[in-house]
Amino acid sequence: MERNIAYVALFAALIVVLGLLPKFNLLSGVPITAQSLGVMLCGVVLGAKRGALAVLLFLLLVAIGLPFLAGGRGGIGVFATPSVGFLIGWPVAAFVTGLIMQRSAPASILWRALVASVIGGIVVLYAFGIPGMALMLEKDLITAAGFAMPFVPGDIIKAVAAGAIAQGLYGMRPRALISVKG
Amino acid sequence: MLSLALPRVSWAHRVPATAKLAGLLVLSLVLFPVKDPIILGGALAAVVMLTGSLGTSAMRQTMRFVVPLLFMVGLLLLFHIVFGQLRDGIAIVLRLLTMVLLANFVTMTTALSEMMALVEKLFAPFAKIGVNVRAVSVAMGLAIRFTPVLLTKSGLLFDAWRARSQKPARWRLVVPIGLAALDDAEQISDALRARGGVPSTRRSG
Amino acid sequence: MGVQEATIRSAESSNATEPALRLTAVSHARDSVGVLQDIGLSSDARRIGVVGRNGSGKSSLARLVVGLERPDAGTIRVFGGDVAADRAFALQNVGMIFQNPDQQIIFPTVAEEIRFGMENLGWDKPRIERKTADILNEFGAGDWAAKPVYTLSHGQKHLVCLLSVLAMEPRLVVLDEPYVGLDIPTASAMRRLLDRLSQHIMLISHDPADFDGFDELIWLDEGMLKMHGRREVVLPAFTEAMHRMAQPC
Amino acid sequence: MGVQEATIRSAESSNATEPALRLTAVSHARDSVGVLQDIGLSSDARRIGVVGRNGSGKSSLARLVVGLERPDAGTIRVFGGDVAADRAFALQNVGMIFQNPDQQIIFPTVAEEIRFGMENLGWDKPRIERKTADILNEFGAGDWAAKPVYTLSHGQKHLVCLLSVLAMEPRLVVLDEPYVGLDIPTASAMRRLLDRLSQHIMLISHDPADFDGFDELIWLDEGMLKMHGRREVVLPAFTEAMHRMAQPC
Ligand SMILES: Nc1ncnc2c1ncn2[C@@H]1O[C@H](COP(=O)(O)OP(=O)(O)OP(=O)(O)O)[C@@H](O)[C@H]1O
Ligand SMILES: Nc1ncnc2c1ncn2[C@@H]1O[C@H](COP(=O)(O)OP(=O)(O)OP(=O)(O)O)[C@@H](O)[C@H]1O
Ligand SMILES: O=C(O)CCCC[C@@H]1SC[C@@H]2NC(=O)N[C@@H]21
Ligand SMILES: [Mg+2]
Ligand SMILES: [Mg+2]
Repeated sequence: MERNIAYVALFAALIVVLGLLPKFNLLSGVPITAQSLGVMLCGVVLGAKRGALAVLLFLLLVAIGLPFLAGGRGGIGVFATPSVGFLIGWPVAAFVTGLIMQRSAPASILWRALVASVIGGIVVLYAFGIPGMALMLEKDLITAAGFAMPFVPGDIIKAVAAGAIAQGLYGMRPRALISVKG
Repeated sequence: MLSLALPRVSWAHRVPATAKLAGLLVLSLVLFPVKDPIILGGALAAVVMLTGSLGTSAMRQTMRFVVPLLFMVGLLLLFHIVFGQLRDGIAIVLRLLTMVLLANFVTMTTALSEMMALVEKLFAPFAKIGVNVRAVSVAMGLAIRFTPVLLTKSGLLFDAWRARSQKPARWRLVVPIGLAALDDAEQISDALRARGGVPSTRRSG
Repeated sequence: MGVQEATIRSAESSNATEPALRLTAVSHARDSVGVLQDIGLSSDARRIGVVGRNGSGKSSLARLVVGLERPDAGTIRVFGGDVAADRAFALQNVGMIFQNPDQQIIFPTVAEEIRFGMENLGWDKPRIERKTADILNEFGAGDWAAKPVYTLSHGQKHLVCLLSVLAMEPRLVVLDEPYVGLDIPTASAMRRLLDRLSQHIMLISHDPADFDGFDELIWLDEGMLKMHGRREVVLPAFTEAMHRMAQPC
Repeated sequence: MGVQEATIRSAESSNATEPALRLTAVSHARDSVGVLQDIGLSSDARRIGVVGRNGSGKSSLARLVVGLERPDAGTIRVFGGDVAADRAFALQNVGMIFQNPDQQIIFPTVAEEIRFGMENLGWDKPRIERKTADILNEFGAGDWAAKPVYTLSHGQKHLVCLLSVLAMEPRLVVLDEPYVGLDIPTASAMRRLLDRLSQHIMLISHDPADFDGFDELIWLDEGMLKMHGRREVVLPAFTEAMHRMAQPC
């Protein structure tokens, strides 16, 4: 129990720290940010349930007014911006990423984490993020999907990073990946 | 820990957090179907005045939050002008800014402790279906605690690297830092448990 | 002060005839590496020291005594209670100070840190507030309550750790190398503070001088109980063995 | 063994007439809190100790001496070189053992950890391999090369930290409380090991006994230089002051 709480809190803090890296503002008002790498890592390292809880904890801290989104933003206001779909999608993305990590065949850790991050942290996440932008900017889904295109290269790099980090952790200490042991 | 709440107490700080949040919810539902730029413009003006009533430091803090959005707003308007839908564009932009500013107003005028108390109240009903409210509040505290720890830990390993290398460390330290952080979480969970930790079932006594 | 005050009484309550510490055939492994083998001992001493080389299993023993882990084999009773199974009992009866205060302080301010354990004991709010103020005053830290922990010095953090455990009024306090890294005045202030405590104390240290005034000593060697008995007997044997080992061969 | 072997010579090369350590009006702040004020000293001693209370600035001084930070004011020269500006010079000439080995060890295996510094000095592979094997053998750890670091005990990790710095053959080794948490035989093995080193040594410790055989002592007090001079002079003054402070008032 305490161990789970500590891990969940640690990974929420990891997303906070990744928010200290610079972000890039885009036309859509949704920035390119390193924090979604944190979301992928939550799933990859902690697995589905704990990973999703870590992201939820992070969002809770943001919602009560801590300036933890990239660029020092926070408060309930952020849920009224075009980012809202992505923000709601984050815990789901972590969950799916973790689920794939736990269930995937014993291939190499690098590939499992990479595939899990692409499916959870990109495909599933965009399924929330694009409608969110469409809604907030009153655009159709196609236009909103267009707004999401600039994220793709960065998000693929993040998925590769998540894979490499998972591989590195596993290589140095196999039990560090709680998701793999189940 | 740094929060977005204003340090100074204003009139709005005395309004209970629940009332402010309820007001926010109601207004967002009311404004959502509105398309008339005049009404929306009026709403935005009202929210700006509301923020203004908190003083200049509140205005400055709000601007920091809004400026990145203004960049997007400008481009969005341009986009609509090109497609000949200026009226729609104006309505979208006004509604967005109104909602963001209003939510920001609530956050600024509610102390962190009040928000945390509210979170506990909001979670209380879920206790019956097994949500561990104590776990939520302890986890919030821990996450805030871990943030500087992560930075310090990283700093220490970067120092260890610099003490033996001229080349920048870059990604090579990511995994060692990760392991150090996991060890730290492990130790904290022991410390939690040694002092009662977080009961996994609800306490009866 | 004492357990009598505690409001929640555990099912398996402490037994007056039971010694403070009783281990029977305790063996334990971590990550499937054996760290303790077949430890059996019983002690009612108010001051118990634990000595042994690096990796001999001292910290592992401490974890078992405060019930952080359950031994793989054998039984551990502290004041007659099963500390691993009966956590409510353990909380009221044993407390532990870990070696590094930075790894055990959980909350951002001193008062929050001290309150946490008492909240877990289920005490009511006024009682917790009173106890927090009392214990800070008692140890000359009356104005610390609102202080952020990170502004405290290493020695001051050590004190906060100790107070937050003492506030829970345990009958046995386990300390894992509490003097390490403290300067001479701070270490001696900590030493005087521990001397004053009416509680049972189990202290882990590498420095023989830390056991002045102790009753008994436990000497661990590669996970086994090498010796247990009165300090006057065990300490000379231990230091002699250590210094013999320390000779260049 | 020695600097003569080093293949890369730095632009601002060491100057034979310069003392090992020279600080001129050094002041430094961390997070805008002053930690060192107006330190001026010069020393060519082969064994320099640093003493002072918790928080007096000992570790901060060490960081400046190995060039991890640049002082806010004043200058630091180690063997005549500017260690903060000229990192190549610093790497060849000064090495540091941090207090906690867990905060120093970067790589998963002992051999990787030891090789790292030499790779950064630009040595060729055969030379690195040879040196790694030699130094492990020399210190009785010939079979450690492939060991994962996390399976080592605290004392063993300390030794790995020391070896990975010694492998770089620095002229000055700075050690921040290296004996802390070590058992008696391990501490005395470490002590003998340090005694044997031909290098200059700067040692931080709270235990006066650790300075046996030292030449000079630096005593820091609240960030200021309280005293610097021969051990026979400074150490008695320091211990006397500490024990006076340690009296209950
Ligand atoms: N988490 C762990 N996983 C696996 N082995 C461990 C773990 N912690 C400790 N050990 C091993 O258990 C043994 C006993 O460790 P323990 O920490 O109890 O020793 P100790 O007597 O406290 O030593 P020290 O004086 O260095 O603190 C050691 O061999 C150690 O390597
Ligand atoms: N990263 C930091 N940021 C701000 N202040 C710091 C930092 N590190 C140390 N300090 C402060 O600098 C002062 C000197 O710290 P330093 O670590 O040099 O002391 P020390 O003599 O090594 O103490 P100890 O014996 O406890 O190791 C202390 O007051 C400390 O609080
Ligand atoms: O408002 C924010 O701070 C962030 C919202 C989410 C940004 C999303 S996450 C997926 C995609 N990739 C990015 O780099 N940014 C978006
Ligand atoms: Mg130990
Ligand atoms: Mg220090």
